[in-house]
Amino acid sequence: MRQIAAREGSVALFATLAATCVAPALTAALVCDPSLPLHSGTPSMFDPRSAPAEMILDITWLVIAICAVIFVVMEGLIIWAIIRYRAKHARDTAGDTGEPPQVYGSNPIELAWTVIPLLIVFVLFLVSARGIFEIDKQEPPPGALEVRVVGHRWWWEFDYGDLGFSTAAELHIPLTKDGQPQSVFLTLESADVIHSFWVPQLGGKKDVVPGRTNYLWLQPRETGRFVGQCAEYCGAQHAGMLINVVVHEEDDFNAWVANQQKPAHDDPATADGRDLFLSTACINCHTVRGTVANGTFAPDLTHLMSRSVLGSGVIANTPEHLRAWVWDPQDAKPGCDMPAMKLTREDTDRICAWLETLH
Amino acid sequence: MSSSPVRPDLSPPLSRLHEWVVTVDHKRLGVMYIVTGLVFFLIGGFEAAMMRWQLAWPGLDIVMPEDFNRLFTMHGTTMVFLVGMPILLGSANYLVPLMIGTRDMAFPRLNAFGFWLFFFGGALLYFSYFGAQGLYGMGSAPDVGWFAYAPLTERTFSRGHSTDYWILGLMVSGFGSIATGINLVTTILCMRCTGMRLMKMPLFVWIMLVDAILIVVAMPPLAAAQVMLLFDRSLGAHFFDVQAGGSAVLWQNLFWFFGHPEVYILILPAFAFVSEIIPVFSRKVLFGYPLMVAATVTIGFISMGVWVHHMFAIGLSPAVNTLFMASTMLIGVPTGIKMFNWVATMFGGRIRLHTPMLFSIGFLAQFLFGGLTGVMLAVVPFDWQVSDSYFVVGHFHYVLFGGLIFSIFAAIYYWFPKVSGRMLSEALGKWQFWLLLIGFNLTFGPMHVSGMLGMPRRIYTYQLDRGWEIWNLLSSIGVLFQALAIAFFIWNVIRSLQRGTPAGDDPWDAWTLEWSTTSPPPAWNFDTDPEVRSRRPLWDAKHPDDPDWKYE
Amino acid sequence: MSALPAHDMPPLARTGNLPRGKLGVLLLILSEVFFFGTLIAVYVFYIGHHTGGPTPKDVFDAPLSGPTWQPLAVSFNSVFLLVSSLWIVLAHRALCRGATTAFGFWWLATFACGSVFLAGTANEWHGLIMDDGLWMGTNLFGSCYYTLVGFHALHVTAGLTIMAIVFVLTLAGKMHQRHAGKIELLSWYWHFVDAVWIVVFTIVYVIGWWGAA
Amino acid sequence: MTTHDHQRIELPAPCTGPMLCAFGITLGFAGIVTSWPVAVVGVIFALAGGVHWWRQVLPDPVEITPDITVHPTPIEPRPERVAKLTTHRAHRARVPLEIHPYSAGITGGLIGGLVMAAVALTGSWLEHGSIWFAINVMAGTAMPSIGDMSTEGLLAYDASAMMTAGTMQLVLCLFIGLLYGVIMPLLPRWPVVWGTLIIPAVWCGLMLAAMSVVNPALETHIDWTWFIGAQVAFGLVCSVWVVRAEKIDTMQHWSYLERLGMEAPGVQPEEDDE
Repeated sequence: MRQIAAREGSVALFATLAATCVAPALTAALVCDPSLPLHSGTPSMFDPRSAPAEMILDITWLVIAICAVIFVVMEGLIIWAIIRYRAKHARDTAGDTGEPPQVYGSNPIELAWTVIPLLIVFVLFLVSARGIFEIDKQEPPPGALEVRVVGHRWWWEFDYGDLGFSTAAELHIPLTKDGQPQSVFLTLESADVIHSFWVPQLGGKKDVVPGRTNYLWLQPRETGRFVGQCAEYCGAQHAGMLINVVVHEEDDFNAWVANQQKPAHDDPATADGRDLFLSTACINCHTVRGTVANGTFAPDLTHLMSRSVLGSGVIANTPEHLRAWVWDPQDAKPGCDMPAMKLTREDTDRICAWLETLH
Repeated sequence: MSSSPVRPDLSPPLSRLHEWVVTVDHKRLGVMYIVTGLVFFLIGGFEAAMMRWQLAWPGLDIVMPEDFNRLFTMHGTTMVFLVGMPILLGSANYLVPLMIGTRDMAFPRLNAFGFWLFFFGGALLYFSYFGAQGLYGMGSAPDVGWFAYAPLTERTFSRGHSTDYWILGLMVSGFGSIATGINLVTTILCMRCTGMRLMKMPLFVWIMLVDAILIVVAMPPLAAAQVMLLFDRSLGAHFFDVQAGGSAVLWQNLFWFFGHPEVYILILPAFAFVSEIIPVFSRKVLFGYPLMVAATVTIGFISMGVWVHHMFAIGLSPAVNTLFMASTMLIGVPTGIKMFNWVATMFGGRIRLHTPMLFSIGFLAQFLFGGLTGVMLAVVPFDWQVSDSYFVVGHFHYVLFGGLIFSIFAAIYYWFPKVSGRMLSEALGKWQFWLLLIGFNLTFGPMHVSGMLGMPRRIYTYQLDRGWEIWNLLSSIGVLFQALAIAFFIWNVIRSLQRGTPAGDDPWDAWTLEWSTTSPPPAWNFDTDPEVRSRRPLWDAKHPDDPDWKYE
Repeated sequence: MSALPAHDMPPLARTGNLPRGKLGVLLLILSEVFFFGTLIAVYVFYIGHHTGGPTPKDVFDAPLSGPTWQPLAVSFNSVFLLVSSLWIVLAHRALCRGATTAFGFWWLATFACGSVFLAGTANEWHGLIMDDGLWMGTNLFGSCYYTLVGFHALHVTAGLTIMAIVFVLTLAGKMHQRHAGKIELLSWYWHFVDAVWIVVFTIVYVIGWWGAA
Repeated sequence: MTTHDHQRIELPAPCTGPMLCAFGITLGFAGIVTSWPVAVVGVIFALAGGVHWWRQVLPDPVEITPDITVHPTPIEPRPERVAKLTTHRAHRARVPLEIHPYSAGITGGLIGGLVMAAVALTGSWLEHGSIWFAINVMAGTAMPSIGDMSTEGLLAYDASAMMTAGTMQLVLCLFIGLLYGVIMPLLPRWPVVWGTLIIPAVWCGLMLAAMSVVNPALETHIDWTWFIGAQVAFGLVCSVWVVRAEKIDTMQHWSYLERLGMEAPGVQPEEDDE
């Protein structure tokens, strides 16, 4: 027989345990401790800022607690079994110790460990079922702000139908309406393939399926910027299909809406940039309200500069980035549908100068 | 006439190759399945390593986005269809006839046919790397994800032929799996030796029976769905074409109606391996055999009714979600029963920590974690947060890598002596075990964290401000340990084949019939037809004063 | 194990093994059931979902597609397939008795009826494609229809091919009583193809035609 | 074991057909994405392989008889003893050897459940003047609407809440009763104390900790005295019922032949009453 290093057993056991516990323990420690060195930009489901996300977190804690107890008990039993019932003489197979008692089983014990999991499952089922019906609203709550969200490869369109404008990349919502918490009801549609709308701090994800309309309910608790991204693989730039949600105070939101409702700013100083833009193929895909550009395949640029990001969030909206993007979007977002327009440097500058006036 | 078709007109290496190519021997086919599976395992592992390298830090440019998408598509497809399936079919092929005391499978030629279909199907899939006309010219592997969600797979969004290769390669190897599944069920139900009633079969055989039945019923719906997709792509049909009234959700239903039983098809063999190994190394009979059989059959049945839990986030009605949440949680119960019974088998035993047992314990510890995160994912509200995130990636790697692959290594260390006649090195085996254990947990543990911190799966890079760097870095470092572990394994196999200790017929003092014949077993398996009276025929032979049949 | 003292051992249990050929064919049929089940489920799911014509009503109703009302024509056609199931049973019985000539006769009858059915399907497709302009890509109904009926026809074709080979063997005098078992397995497959047709007929020509109206 | 008088061993002959056929089929499919000549070659291969295969099995399978050159080592009986469970002469058993019948647990659970419901409903009647209150808040575990209800709403009869709470009570009491029936014999001494006090205490503690998630409606309205009282009532009734049931022998320590009902000299295990 092969040798068995005698001490190895216990060490093995502890190491197994340690290794399998390390990840969950680290998780628990890092995620639960508010002082942990997480970035403010971390879209953690443990840091909810919206009613449905809080409800989900409550249920999550319950299921984590149950599973953690089972995990610890079972790993403990495994380790205990190995330590306690290890063959005493390492070199020996069975020669002098003989075989242990052969126990076939025990109906009562087996019945017990069938019934206990059933009980746990039953309770967990009841609680989760309540959660599902609470969170998954199929009808807009009374007074909700309704926004139509359309997933495109690889950017998000936010259509504020009732308010009469459409924007991209950044979803702006108010915290309150007349001082009361404001529900936001998103209608999710896709223009091409399946996407998924996921902003963990505001709620669970909901897939955006072509040929189908889905709904997602949010109710923010705090102002701020919350990030998320497409969570269903949708092609080359799936990773670049980011979501930014900005939750405003009521007044700020109203001001933002009032600005968005205006047509594009018209500044004679940059009129040549505008004319150049309108003479290129840009207008086949982009809309700039108040001009002849009315394409729908790409983001509405009417208030481009009111957004803080470009390319659905892959880069910040700064003048340099804007120039680089117009020069060759494939650099920042390889594979995206916008081609390099093969403009000269001067033309790029002129178009960007005009774009920068679109507040 | 000799048992091997030696062709004297061929040179020795060619003659040997010829022997293997024309063989219908279940043992040779089993070995071919497993070796092919392990080769694909290395390929799939390489693809995974490339992905981890790219993701080690935000904004890296190791591979292009399109190439990354091909990598994860091919990695997933390879690991499920070209690693998990052949290794499970191969081990069933090798062991089932030996365990039930017969000379070969029920349909030996069909068996060879099944293997070659799998083999050429896999080759066809990988040929896409060279032959598929992609958007950018020749050479483009599929990039639609292993579950190939429509309408991304439709011609509009997936040009070229790469997705067709995915369909055809998997369809061909799927036919092979169905053939082998039919063969296995027939073998088990028709070829058992004298005295081996159903409830006297080793649990391995029971589990493989359920597994094979699942293959027979779950693979055809996938083939049907793939045919529809193929018609969409090549004949202009509209099954998944949303513009023409087709449905994107239909593909998901069809795929997961296959896909979830498939998950159990993959994990059941792991149960089968450890159900043989843990008793032998604990020196105790398996605890609660009848309940284990019942749990296996229950898992088989329920696994056909849980597929919607992959689709909790697609906007089905709350009632449907609730229903499938119930069935999904319910399937955790028989799985839990198995877990308890394995641990109870260890209790009161005399446990020997040889490498097979170490890997089995690794399986228990890690599959437990994967199983529990599975229960968590069944809770729909939690699933809404973490489905399609790295949490799910971590979860199923704990099941399929921490569970299945660990149990496969346990099985390799356990049955290698029977197959080759030589022992694998225990020392190298332990190096491999510890390195793999550390590497595995280091890679896949942090994924649960990054998933809960909002990191979706299948992204080729991520933003710097998300706070996911450390977790991804840890994951990527773990790959180094795993690669080292696999290197130890390869070295161990090569070394042991050349100068391993001769194994003898029964190196582990085990109890099932395969250990009563020589190592390696002759082409005819047994000199005389075995007769069994209990689940442990070799126990009866070793302890004639106290045999099992007195009590069963 | 023969080393064991035999006197106090209980008798060996009967294993109750099944005949493998039959089980193998049953399992093949089981997997086919799931294959067709998927196609049928998809067909049912998509009834009435097609955008644009021609609709089932358009192509199956008489005025458009020719002289007969299509379901009636197909029913006529189906009788041949159903009857062939009867002939194959008679053929099998004849072979069991060793009556090879009778076997050959009934076998030919089966083959002929199956062929008539297949010809009927071909004729129907010809009409649909040429007169009604319905093909796979025309609309969702076309996709579902040709896939489902086509796969059934493919199975009929496979059955007929094997039957033709058996018939040639019969003419060559190579079919004997001891092959009755294999012929029975073939007849099971044929019954299955028949049974699938009954479902397909109900779905496509009754529910599909009526439901999509 | 004699090896010379073995029966004639026949094995299927090796055969190229399956491999050729599989290769042909794969090429045939590959033709769809490459070009039609590939498919034609594939079909030719598949047919050739198929014919070869058919000729191997029809009309009768071709078989070979291997030369038997190696033999396994015969298995020798082991001298070492097999340890026995010290508690009983039978070393192999499905333990324990005597159990309360499971039916006792089930009936105990149902009766306990009725008593528990009676206590809870009494409490609800005394405190709130309506038995429906307790039922409605219990249903709050699974029904989101309960949490939004006013106190008046909770006092009124609600059919779906009644259904939900009734199902919950039935399932839970059945499971827990069965569990009581199963674990009573395993508990150290005074099983009734365990069943009445310790288990309900643990259960109530868990509920206390998790109530805000498990049932927020109940947490808002709970009266702990009556809640605990109901749990204890269940535990008392159920455990007393189970313990009073006579234990039955599982027959596991009987030998196979005894269980078969056979009696013959030499088959009875020797009596060694320790």
